[in-house]
Amino acid sequence: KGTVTVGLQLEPPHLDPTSAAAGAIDSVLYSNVFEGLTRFMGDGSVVPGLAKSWDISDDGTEYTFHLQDGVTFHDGTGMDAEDVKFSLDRARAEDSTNAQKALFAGISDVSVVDPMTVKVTLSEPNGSFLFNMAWGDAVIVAPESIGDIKTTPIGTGAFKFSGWVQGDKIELVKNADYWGTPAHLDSATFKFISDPTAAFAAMMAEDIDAFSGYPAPENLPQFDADPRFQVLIGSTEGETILSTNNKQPPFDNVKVRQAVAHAIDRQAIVDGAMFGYGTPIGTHFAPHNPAYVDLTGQSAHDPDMARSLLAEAGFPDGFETTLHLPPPSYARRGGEIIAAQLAEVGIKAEITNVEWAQWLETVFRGKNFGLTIVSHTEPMDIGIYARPEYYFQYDNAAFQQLMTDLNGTTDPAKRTEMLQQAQKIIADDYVNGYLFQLAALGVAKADLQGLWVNAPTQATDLTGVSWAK
Amino acid sequence: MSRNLVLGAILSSLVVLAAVLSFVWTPFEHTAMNIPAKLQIPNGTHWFGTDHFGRDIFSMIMVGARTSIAVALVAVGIGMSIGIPLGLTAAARRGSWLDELIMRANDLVFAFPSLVIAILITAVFGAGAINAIIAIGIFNIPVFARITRGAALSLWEREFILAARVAGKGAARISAEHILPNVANLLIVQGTIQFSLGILAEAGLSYVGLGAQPPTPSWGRMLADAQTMVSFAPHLALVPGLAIIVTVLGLNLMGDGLRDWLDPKLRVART
Amino acid sequence: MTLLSVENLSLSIGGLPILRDVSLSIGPGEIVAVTGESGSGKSMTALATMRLLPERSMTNGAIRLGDTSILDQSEAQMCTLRGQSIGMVFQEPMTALNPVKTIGDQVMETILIHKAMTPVKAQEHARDVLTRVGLPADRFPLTRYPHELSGGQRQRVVIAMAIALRPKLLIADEPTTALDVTTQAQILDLLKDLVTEFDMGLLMITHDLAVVADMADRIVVMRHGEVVETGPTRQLLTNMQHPYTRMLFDASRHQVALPPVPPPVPLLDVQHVIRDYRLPRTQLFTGPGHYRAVDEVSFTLNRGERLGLVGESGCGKSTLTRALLGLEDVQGGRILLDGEPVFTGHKPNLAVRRKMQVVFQDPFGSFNPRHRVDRLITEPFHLLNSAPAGSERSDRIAEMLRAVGLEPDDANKYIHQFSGGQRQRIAIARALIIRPELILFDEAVSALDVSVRAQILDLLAELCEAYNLTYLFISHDLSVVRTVTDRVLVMKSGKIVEQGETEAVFTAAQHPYTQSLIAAAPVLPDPETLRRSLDNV
Amino acid sequence: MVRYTLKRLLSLLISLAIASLVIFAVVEVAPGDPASFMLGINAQPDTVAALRAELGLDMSRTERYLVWVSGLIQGDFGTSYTYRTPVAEMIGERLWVSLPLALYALMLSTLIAFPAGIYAAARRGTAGDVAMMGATQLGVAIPNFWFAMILVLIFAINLRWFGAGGFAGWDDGIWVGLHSLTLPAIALALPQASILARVMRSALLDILGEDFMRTARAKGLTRRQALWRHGVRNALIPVLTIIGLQFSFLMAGSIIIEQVFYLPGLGRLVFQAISSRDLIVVESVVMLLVFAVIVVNFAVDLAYAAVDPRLRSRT
Ligand SMILES: Nc1ncnc2c1ncn2[C@@H]1O[C@H](COP(=O)(O)OP(=O)(O)OP(=O)(O)O)[C@@H](O)[C@H]1O
Ligand SMILES: Nc1ncnc2c1ncn2[C@@H]1O[C@H](COP(=O)(O)OP(=O)(O)OP(=O)(O)O)[C@@H](O)[C@H]1O
Ligand SMILES: [Mg+2]
Ligand SMILES: [Mg+2]
Repeated sequence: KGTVTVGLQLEPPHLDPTSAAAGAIDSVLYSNVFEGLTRFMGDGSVVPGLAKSWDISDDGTEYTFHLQDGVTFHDGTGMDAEDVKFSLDRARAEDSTNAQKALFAGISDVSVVDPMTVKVTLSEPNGSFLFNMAWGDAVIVAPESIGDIKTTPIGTGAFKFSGWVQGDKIELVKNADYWGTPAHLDSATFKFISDPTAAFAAMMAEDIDAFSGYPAPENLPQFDADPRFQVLIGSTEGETILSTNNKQPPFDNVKVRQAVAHAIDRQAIVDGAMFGYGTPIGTHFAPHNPAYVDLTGQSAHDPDMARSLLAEAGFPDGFETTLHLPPPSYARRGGEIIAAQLAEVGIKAEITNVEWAQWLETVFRGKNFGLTIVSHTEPMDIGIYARPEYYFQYDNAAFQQLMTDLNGTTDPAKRTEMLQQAQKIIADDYVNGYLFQLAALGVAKADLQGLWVNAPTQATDLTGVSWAK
Repeated sequence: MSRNLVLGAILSSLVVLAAVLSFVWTPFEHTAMNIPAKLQIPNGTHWFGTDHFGRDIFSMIMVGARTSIAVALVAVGIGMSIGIPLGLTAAARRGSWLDELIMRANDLVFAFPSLVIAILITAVFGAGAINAIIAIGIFNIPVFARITRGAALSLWEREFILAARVAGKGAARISAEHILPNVANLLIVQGTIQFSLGILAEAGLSYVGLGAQPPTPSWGRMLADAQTMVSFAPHLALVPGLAIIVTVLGLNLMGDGLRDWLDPKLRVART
Repeated sequence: MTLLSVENLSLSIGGLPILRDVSLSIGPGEIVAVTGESGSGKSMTALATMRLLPERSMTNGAIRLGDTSILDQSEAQMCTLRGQSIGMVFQEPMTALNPVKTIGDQVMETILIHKAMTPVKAQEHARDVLTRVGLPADRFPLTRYPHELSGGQRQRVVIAMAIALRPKLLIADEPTTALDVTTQAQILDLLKDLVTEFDMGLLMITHDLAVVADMADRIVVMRHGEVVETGPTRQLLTNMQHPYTRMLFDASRHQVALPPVPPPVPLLDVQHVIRDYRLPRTQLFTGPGHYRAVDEVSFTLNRGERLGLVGESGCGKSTLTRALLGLEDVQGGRILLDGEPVFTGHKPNLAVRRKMQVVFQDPFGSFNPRHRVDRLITEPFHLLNSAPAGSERSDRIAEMLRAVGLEPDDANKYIHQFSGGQRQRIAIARALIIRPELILFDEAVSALDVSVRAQILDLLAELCEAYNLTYLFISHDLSVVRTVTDRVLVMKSGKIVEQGETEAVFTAAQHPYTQSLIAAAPVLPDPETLRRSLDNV
Repeated sequence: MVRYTLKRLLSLLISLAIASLVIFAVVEVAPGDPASFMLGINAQPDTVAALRAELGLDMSRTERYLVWVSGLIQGDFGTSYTYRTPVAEMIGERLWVSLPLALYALMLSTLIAFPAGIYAAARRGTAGDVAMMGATQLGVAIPNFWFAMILVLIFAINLRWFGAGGFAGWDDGIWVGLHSLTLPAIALALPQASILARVMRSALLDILGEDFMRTARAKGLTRRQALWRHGVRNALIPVLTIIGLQFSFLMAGSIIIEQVFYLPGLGRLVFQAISSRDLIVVESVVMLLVFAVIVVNFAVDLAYAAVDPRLRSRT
């Protein structure tokens, strides 16, 4: 069998990974169709992509990338340094609509050395530049095909885009002229099934061969018990947190935030909302990262302590607040449980279910909320705590300084130490309620191999996938 | 009284009883979670089992009846209190521009895809019971306006109305004194039917997450929550599903029974 | 030889006895009329013969058609008899035809269902039959739909369907009750001709004794599900044995004596009244069409006078009534009551309305079924500035109920607890309660049985004495108008074509329309003259 | 007739104009911005502004309304904010699912309802009638999404006769497409069929009491012949009204069913568009649905005339 049908929960709005935040675009196209200078591997490491190697100047501000030979776009045109320059310049331009424009903010110049060599100059050293270039938003696109990229994506990957039935599926076929190790599969279909029940049914009925980012953890034991299927449990970069509006009273009082943290029973949430899948966290950091420190004990479930903290803060009878819940089930279910747990210590959280668009408007941009639950899926994103205007509005000058210093530091040991310090600061300040690290849940036919287990970025990399036997 | 009416009344009053009783007593606190005790099948302690948070389903069903009834009742109330006067006015001014305007407006509301509008309304004003009520209620207006007008039009042709006009009574007075009481039966029957449709609509809206918000239990949301667990905990979907079916069935049977009972014309055996 | 014989037929529906020991017979070419008051079981007898009785019916006795015993036939056998051996015509031509099928199809169906002919021949035959009943091919192609025909024409189609296979027996249940007198005369003639032509037996059901006397060879009088008297027409008419039969015939000829007319003082003055109905536009650039229902009508009604208005269905009688009541505006002319217009500006003149009341035709539809009698009859109090209340009100109610021959206790009943005749009395009480100067009777006795009608007419005469009534009596029934009015207007297509003293108009009509109307109306022969003519034979 | 048609057409246009205003107004006040939705939480304000400009969202509401409406008049539905494809194209594609599904469901419901209703009417009061009416009561009471869940459980997961959802497309032949629409069509058809059967039965019972049915019997037709030849066609008028209503409902009301079976239909398109604030898609689809309902009503009126000659001659 040379083909595979993969279920995904969300359908991409369009197919240009460089001009939308939708993870769904990367889920389909990352590494399969589009490639960047560097790329993520399934274990989260960053390896060479279209750049086979690079030289970094001593001051860390000049990156000279040596491109792979013989790379062609799917439309037959060759990929060279001009395309790289075009892609990077386009992303950082004034009128760019790149959703992660910040990734490119440090670039001061991109110049073509020769057709196979590009030099990128940064305004200041950036320890995570190569990491940044592995993002789906930094893939290399060609000027010739940019006009239609939203409907006909032309990349350099091992698969070519072959068709899209909107609302239903996207089809890819093997790229025979691929520069690297060719794909095992001849073709692949991504089917979009947003409804968890439908996902279960489709999987069970074997309408699809695999489901990446399976939305209903409660069904996994059934798949596990069924010899037809295998269940893939890994980690994501998603810290699921009870985001707290640090500027809105009474959450501007650290005691109150601490009370909230102690009111929460993480294990109950992981069990109740995620049916046991997920790793409890005590700070905003991914547990699989070597720099992670386990701080969960600092905010252990202790309702009595929560109540006394509330009393100390001047709320012996608790208070009322709002809890905005976006659509994913971790938020909706987790929210119900948290509301019940908060109610036990006297905090009455009124649940409002919102859609993403509304969440962005009222919570994220309007900052008009008390509490909300959301999973921050960007890798290594502790830096958001250094942005006082960020929606949870945490403003700590010491932390901000720490982050600035971190950016200028390249020594790995130093960096680890600083990162751990950062984790502790935000845990001590109880900025948000830290719940759990989102698990990467996948289901596949038993004889399908080579799928990513972890999800270092949103991607369904099929280049290494094949059928056993 | 027909079999339908009796059976329908029994089923409906069962549901109403559960709803009323829930104010003073439920076997468990309906919001109380007990996650280790989740997904129990029906047993002696939890008569209908527990849900994925370990809440007692029987208690949730009881309180959910409250939500369903309240939403449907108020929605029908909105439909009636606006629709009936509109229908009476249109009939009283039959053939005039006002009649035309009212009926056209009705057609227009009818032409809107109700579910889409309901979703829009909740998108605009936020999900919640109140907005579900408004969304369902708006689409009840033309139903009652039409049925009132239709019945009233034929009444206006009747001689007893002519007699009232000869007695010098104005249109408003005749509508209130003669027309309304004579269309009341029809409206009661339609009311029960709309009521049952309202319950279904509420369930549908809650099912897509636009109805009453947690922790207020709602049968539709219970169904939605249960969806993915049907294959290993079927009672989660069966119980609220049956609750909806029983209620709607009861109301429809009652509507049918009422129609036969209130309208002796239909009871006469036909050759 | 008898064609149909019904012997000791008893019928009960759901345990309730309807017919008891009904016996009658019909020979070929004979017309037998079954008559009697409403509910006496006439229709049930006919339906029993067709075996089309309602569910839960139980029959006893015997019905024989020639040699076949109808009651012993299976349903399948009955289906071959119906339409082939027995045809039936029902009362309501408006609803007896399927509105969505052409008349040709419906007539052909009788033929085809019995597989009597090939479809092509059936079509030809249907054409012939329709022509025979007076619907010639050039004006009435087979492709016409029922709604494109008038009532009389529809009744002809129904007759064509019934006689298409030349059944031996034709049953007609009130075939002309819903029709105008002139149309009625034509249909009756057609039936008579068909009987002679086809040598059919005709079982004709009618409550109209004048029709009975005119048509039938033999008469069967029924009452409460029993045959009370039967015999050849002339013999029965001249020598009625049963008191019920006699009562029936007396009531049909009932005459009342009205008090004399006071000297003329005009009360109602109608001048050149025009009433147009707007019709839906048919063409784009022409204005909306109008239908003139009342056309330049002028007359005066004097105080204490009883004026009649006759005319065929649809000639504009009710429309005129509504205009007189000021319920609708008129498009031309003026209507003055006591010198004041009934309609001013855009609304009725209530001061004038107070002086006028009306009694409608339908004893069932003219009362709100949800109100009690006291509330029903006091509804006109609404017109008074100070309506009587308390004991004054109950006194008035009692007085009125007594005046119309009911009991004061009846005030607490609902309308469904009264018979048709009683309801009409209540309607009169309602009209009288505010002592109006003018009462309009729109077909006030048309829906009533003859005996009840006689009582109501008596009541009218009494009330004329007691209350000095002035009224306009509208009816299509000439004999009734003749006895309760002093003067009469004859209306045709919205126009008054003739008016004058009632007796004068009836004895020497001037206008051809009046003449045809009077000629078409069947009259009950005077028993004396009949007896004499019988003696002469 | 021409005048009547013109008058109707005019009132239709006015209705559509009002509908467009209402839709636009409702959709526009919905909180949420398509641009920020698309760019997600890390987007910088200038990026969002750039995208808003690109999408034409920086125009005033009045301007946007006028652009939209004048586009509609020329048959141009605009370009989707999120998908960046012409809305007309998207709708066209979705119609290839929604329309066949609606027709399929309608056909099923008619095929079930007609015989059931006629059977019950013909055998009024018998055990068969009571059973049939009991079944329809149940059919009306069962929420269709619940029924859909059960169908999937039985026929897709356990028996595996049908796929659990999704739409196979028409490329592999009409049967493949229909096969994939069968379960959704059944789920949609069940309550509709129940309602229709009840309407059919009661309309027929009304007709059975009519004089012309007695006339038909008097001609020698058996009870059943009379029912079929004279009853059914007359009963079609109320039944047609319901069929018209149901069709409109099926076009738009299958959102939930499309969700359960992940069908790429119109309903799901609006649903997605609402959640991603793809306003122009929402507006255009709703407008189209309103238009469809009005047209269907018109068609039903025409169908009345085909059934009932009395209406044909009326102008
Ligand atoms: N379907 C029925 N079920 C029970 N009783 C009935 C039914 N139809 C008629 N009757 C009763 O049978 C009796 C005879 O009715 P029938 O119709 O024969 O009267 P009729 O002499 O034809 O009266 P009319 O002149 O009003 O037509 C009446 O008392 C009536 O109430
Ligand atoms: N609302 C209306 N619109 C149009 N035409 C009407 C309307 N009402 C009555 N007509 C027509 O006006 C004419 C007179 O009607 P009207 O009711 O006055 O007749 P009528 O003499 O009382 O008849 P009947 O004896 O049947 O009661 C009829 O041809 C009728 O069709
Ligand atoms: Mg009769
Ligand atoms: Mg009249």
